[in-house]
Amino acid sequence: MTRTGPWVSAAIVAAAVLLSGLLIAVTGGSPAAALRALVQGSLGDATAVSQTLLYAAPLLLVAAGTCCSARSGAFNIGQEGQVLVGALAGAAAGLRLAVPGPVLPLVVLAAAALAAGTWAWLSALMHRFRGVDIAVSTLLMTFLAQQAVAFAVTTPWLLQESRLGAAAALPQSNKLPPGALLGSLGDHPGLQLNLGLGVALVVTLLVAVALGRTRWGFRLTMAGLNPAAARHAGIPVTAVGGIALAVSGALAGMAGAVLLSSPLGTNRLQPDISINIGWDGLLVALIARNRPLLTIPVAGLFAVLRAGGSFLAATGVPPYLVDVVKALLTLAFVAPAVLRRQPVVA
Amino acid sequence: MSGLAADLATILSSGIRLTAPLAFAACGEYLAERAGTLNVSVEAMMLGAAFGSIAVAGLTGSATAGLLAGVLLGALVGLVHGALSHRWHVNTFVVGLVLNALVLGLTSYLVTVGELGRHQVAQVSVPVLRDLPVLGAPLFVERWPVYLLLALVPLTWWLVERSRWGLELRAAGENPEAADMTGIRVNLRRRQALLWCGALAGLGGAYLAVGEVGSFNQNMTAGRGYLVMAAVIFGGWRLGRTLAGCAVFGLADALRLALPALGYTVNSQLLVSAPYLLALLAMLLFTTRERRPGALGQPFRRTS
Amino acid sequence: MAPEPALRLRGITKRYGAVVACDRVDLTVERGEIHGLLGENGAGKSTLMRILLGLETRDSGTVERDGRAVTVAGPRAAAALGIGMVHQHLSLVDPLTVWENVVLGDSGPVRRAAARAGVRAVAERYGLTIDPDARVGTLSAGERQRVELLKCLRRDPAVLIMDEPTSVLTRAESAELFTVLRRVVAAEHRAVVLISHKLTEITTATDRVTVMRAGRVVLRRATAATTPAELAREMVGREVTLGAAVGVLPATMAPVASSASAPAASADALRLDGLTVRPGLDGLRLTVRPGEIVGLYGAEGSGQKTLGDVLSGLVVPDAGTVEVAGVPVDLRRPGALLAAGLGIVPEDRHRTGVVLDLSVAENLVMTRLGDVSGRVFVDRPALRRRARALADEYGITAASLDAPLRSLSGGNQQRVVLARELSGRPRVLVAAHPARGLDVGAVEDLYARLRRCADDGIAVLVISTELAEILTLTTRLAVIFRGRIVGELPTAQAGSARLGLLIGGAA
Amino acid sequence: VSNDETASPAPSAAPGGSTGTVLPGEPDVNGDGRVVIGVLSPGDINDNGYYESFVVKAEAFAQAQGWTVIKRGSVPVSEALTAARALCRQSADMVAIGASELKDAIPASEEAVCAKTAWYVPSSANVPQTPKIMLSSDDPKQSMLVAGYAAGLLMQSRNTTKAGFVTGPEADFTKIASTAFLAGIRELIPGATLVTTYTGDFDDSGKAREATQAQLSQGVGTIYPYLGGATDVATALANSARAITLTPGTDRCASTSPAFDVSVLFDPGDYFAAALELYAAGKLEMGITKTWQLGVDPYPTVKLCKGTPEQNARLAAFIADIGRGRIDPAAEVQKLGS
Ligand SMILES: Nc1ncnc2c1ncn2[C@@H]1O[C@H](COP(=O)(O)OP(=O)(O)OP(=O)(O)O)[C@@H](O)[C@H]1O
Ligand SMILES: Nc1ncnc2c1ncn2[C@@H]1O[C@H](COP(=O)(O)OP(=O)(O)OP(=O)(O)O)[C@@H](O)[C@H]1O
Ligand SMILES: [Mg+2]
Ligand SMILES: [Mg+2]
Repeated sequence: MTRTGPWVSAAIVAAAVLLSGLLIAVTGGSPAAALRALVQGSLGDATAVSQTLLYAAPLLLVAAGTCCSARSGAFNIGQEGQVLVGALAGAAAGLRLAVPGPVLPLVVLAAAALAAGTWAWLSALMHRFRGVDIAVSTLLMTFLAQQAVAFAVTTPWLLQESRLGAAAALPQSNKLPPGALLGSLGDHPGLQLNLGLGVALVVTLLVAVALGRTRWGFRLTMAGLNPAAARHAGIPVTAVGGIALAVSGALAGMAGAVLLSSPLGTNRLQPDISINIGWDGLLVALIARNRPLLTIPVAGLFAVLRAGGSFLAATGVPPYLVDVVKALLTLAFVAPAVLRRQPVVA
Repeated sequence: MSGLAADLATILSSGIRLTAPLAFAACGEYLAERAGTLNVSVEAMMLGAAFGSIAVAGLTGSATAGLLAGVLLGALVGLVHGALSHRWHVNTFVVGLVLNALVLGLTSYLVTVGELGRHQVAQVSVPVLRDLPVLGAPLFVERWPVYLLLALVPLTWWLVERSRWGLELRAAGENPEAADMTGIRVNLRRRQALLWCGALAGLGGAYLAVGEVGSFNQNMTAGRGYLVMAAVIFGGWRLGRTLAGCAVFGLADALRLALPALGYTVNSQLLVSAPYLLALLAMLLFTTRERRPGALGQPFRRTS
Repeated sequence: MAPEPALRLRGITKRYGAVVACDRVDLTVERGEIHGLLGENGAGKSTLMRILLGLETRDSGTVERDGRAVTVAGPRAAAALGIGMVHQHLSLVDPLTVWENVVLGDSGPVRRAAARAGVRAVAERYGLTIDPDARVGTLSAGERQRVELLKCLRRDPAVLIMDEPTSVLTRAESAELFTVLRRVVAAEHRAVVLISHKLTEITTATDRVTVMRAGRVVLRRATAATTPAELAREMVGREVTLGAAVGVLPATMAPVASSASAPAASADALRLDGLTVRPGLDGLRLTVRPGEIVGLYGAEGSGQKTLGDVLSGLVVPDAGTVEVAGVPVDLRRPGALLAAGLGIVPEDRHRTGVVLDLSVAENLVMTRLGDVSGRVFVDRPALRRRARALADEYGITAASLDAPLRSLSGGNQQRVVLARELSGRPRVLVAAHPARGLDVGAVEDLYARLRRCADDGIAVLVISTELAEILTLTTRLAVIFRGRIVGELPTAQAGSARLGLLIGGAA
Repeated sequence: VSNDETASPAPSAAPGGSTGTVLPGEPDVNGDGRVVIGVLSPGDINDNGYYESFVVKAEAFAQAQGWTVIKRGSVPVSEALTAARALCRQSADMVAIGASELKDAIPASEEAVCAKTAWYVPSSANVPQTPKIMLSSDDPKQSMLVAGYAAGLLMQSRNTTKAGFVTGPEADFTKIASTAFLAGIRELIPGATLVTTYTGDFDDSGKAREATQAQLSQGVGTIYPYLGGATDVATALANSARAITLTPGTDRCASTSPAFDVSVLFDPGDYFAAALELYAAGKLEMGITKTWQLGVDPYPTVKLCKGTPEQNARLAAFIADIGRGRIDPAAEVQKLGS
């Protein structure tokens, strides 16, 4: 298996690429042009690169958080909802709090992290007191989060956009003032780097160090691998798991705040502001096998697919097909990583 | 008075139509979960089948052929999911989520390629019984596939609780290592369970398309797969309660959609969240009585 | 012409990377014999049997059943060939009922009534009473073993393999098992392969023995023609002080006195008072003084497991106190016992003693992380140094200290636990079934270490179902029955009659 | 205290057309020798309705001119900006936005990458004017009021007073549409009632169908399926109960399965086609708002599919009154307390 591994990987990626190309060709497009567009749109020039990096930032935050929870044995799959809750709280803070200038973006970030962390922690509480499965409750709470955001942006006394005269307000909040947003990282011609990326990288490195080098990380890993042995060794397992889950939620929430600030979006709270970043971030962590440093390249790959896919759609390839291509490529990149490990039991 | 009876009949028949797709799929998801797969791709199974059923109905001119095609397509998704997660050991959540995205993209694209048209299976109307007050119309005037539930629910129950296959499924879901020692091909059983799940979820999706609605539109299952997962949780991994969960969700939706017509208004976000809230509440209240498979969601690989 | 042997293995070889688990093993098992298979930890016994069951693929060699070469694709194929196995780690599914477990692995439709009746019939034939409708999860260790045996016997195997079947059984249960096995070979002419570390069992129960060392067969002989001493020597490859090895001494022999026969009159190091956990413990009282080795003896299911869980910090008692060195311990705080100076070698080390997926080094330091880290960061070099020192001191053999603990054999895993718990210089050491699964050499070493602990002034509590172990090691023993202490006496005065009464709860 | 940037809306740029600018080189604004029209739509561009019509008209016109059209449907609102930038980088000469939900793409028009691009933005809601874009707006209250009036005409002839309105999410614009529709019916039948059901999703046909069914069971004689992908399913059901049906935006009087009684035309494609004609002629100005007046311009309008001459006349008169300003839709809606 070990020797055939690379070949199998290559074969699978090739198959996915071929299949995608075939699909595009069948719909009358040019696979070569599509591939060019995919690369062009994600890495082609400074603008493309900045798109990619802008996508990478929230993905990275979600994935880094997921590493914490997964390592502690709390399988969080509600990141999508946590991103939304973070965005909701961030938007509320950004629009409603009167905090002096430079502090405001930090307040937005903190509010998002706090709210989403608490939201995720609820699942830990349900697990602690009623034995409710964490994967299941975090998943269910995602749907609640979606409805909560929908409610907030369609309710005038909450966050619904103010009406311009008689026109209808869309289901979204007002734009956040520039003072509430994470700013740009310097001014490079063509290269738009949001501070969000810096936050994401720093957080990911911190998580990597925390998990790999600190007592906290060691205890968390132990609690995840064998709760009984960990308890014996003096680790308050449920508390450690709860904190890891809350951290995971908080980082997903920060991803929500980063999306709110990101030049990719509209700087408003919208029901679909999470653009599947939560789900994709979970995939990133799973593919990186919960190793924070590995999430960096994997998140990069996902970001490339997103930015390239968005550009590809603009070349006339039907956007749904772009989603299909993305899904196929994701499968291709997931499968070999696992194939390489062990012989398979039927 | 007859007004009330008529209102009840309306809500009830609407409830049955909204429940049926969930119930079919829930039988499948229940079985897959008893075998140890927390199957997220049930949404993909339903959606793919909904599309396939209308497309094949259009090609063959037979809505029944469409229904069958839906079942096969659902099973195909199950086959792919099984191969990836229980043969090649790709994380089952990853597979599920990616399959959902894949099928959503593919069907959304294919629906733009050609005109699919309207196709619907025949309606059954049982003489005499249909004239019963309140229950008559809801129970005895329906598209015929609904009545398949009468066979498939007991069959699913029998398969899980009484058949050798089901015994081995349960062993695979509870303690795969022990099952393996005993000579049960754990991953094979799990793949087979996913096939059954796919077929039934496919039937649910196909029923939605060629049974109830008569046409396909983009993302027409709109998250029903996740609702089905919630139903299994709500049911505490018991078939009877899972189906009761589906009925609660279906009736709640029926009520929500009927209430404005009856002169009431309710917050729509709250009602859309209701099934998920209910599932959470059920878990909070009945956790001790649930029968969660011991190895749910855990991959099996032989180690010494 | 002599009848073909029931089972003949020739030149079986199995490698795991650099480790040769089985090295050209030949083994012949005749019909109508109980064949003992012995070997130190990691000798390759389980691997050999897994190959026989088709759970593992061999690298080379042949398997013959009744003289025909066969390939075994898996447990089902093995069953079809008449090979059945009772596993070291039980292969039962807890939420299923007894009869469901028993028919698991059959084929054809499930006939409930017939299956239940079948279970009852087999149970009756061998005198293994069990309720076919009971959920396996609710059964005791002995009962589970019975189910496992039933499951195997119902398939009518010609060859029955038992991998350490008695390690969790009481003497009475073991005796019952051997009665059944004797019948199986004598009356029904089956072949039995018995793997055990208990030499007395091997010498009394088997007809022939094969001894393995480091993957090779080193001795093949009729049991009558060998002695425990020879077997022990062949297994370990050196002379073993037989007096120290459990299962070698007849239970009536006088114990080897501990050197610290008169413990200092200092305060109790461990005081358990009124410990109550429902169900399990019922107002248990026990004290251990520094330098003393106290044995807690009782049949399986008398509450030792619960006591172990309490002392591991896994269960918070409903009532009662634990005092270490005179200071009450707040049992709700995780790790409080550890901090108070109580080390424990738990009964089920896979569950509570080790983290199989962490490295050997990490397992060696995990309870004393503070010693190898600052306030925030873990000092990896220090961790490695400490682990290396402990591994050397306790003779832990591992390919690498960075390898996952999972890759170690059972005996070495046990050593890791002991090394770690003693490295904290505890005041009290609790050892539950410490010799379980260890080979003779390892047991000798273990007992020596426990005695040294006592000499160093540590209070040692040994929890065991092995009378020989208790008699060999302890200076004082307490008998537990239904969650409470029903009698305490100096080991020297422990006559078997009196003990028998105590164990039965009569005294 | 509030940080809301838009809390007190700035007055939009001067109406009329005097401040507009024509981009050099129209229609090949970026001068690369070919004309590329990029269209972004928030909805399903194969919905047989609102979103599809926008694209269809553009495509037909562009093909006749030998232009290239890049169309992209189902653009998530939060990806509007990115999608627009991508279009500019595909050297689109014009970026057209299918509906005002995607208004957040507009900032891209100020960016360097879109410097040589014309912008067409329909704005039924909350879109401020900028010099870089051409706004095309109508007042949904007008068409919904008239839709109600047309429904009222048919309801009078059938003697029903209960109407139903089935739509997706409960949002400001669906609420306003429903209220204006009722106001229109009340112009003719003061005691009329309207049941509004929000299914939560424009495209969930299963739910749309059940909502329609519930309304029909309550004796509703008119169904307005103000939906997207689920329109046809709801309409077909209403047809089977012989209820009066209306279209959400396009002219589908020719359709028989399902069949519509009233076509409510506020088809963004019609506005867009008109703008494209100007563009082809090099006369489309940026920085202006074109407001489409019911009763003045050919669109928006409302049409009875099988109206009697008398009904048609009354509808025409009502439309004309709005055009002349004799009826103020906002005020009519106000009466119901929107
Ligand atoms: N489709 C069916 N056909 C016949 N009986 C059914 C069917 N579904 C459920 N039942 C009956 O309803 C009961 C409830 O089923 P469910 O699977 O929820 O749990 P259960 O069998 O009651 O569990 P347990 O008996 O282990 O507590 C079953 O015992 C079964 O007898
Ligand atoms: N899957 C595996 N991967 C790597 N090494 C293995 C594996 N299984 C067994 N081994 C190694 O093979 C050797 C034999 O192991 P085995 O379990 O057969 O020993 P054993 O004789 O049963 O010992 P014990 O008495 O402790 O049960 C050991 O060194 C063990 O570490
Ligand atoms: Mg072994
Ligand atoms: Mg050009």
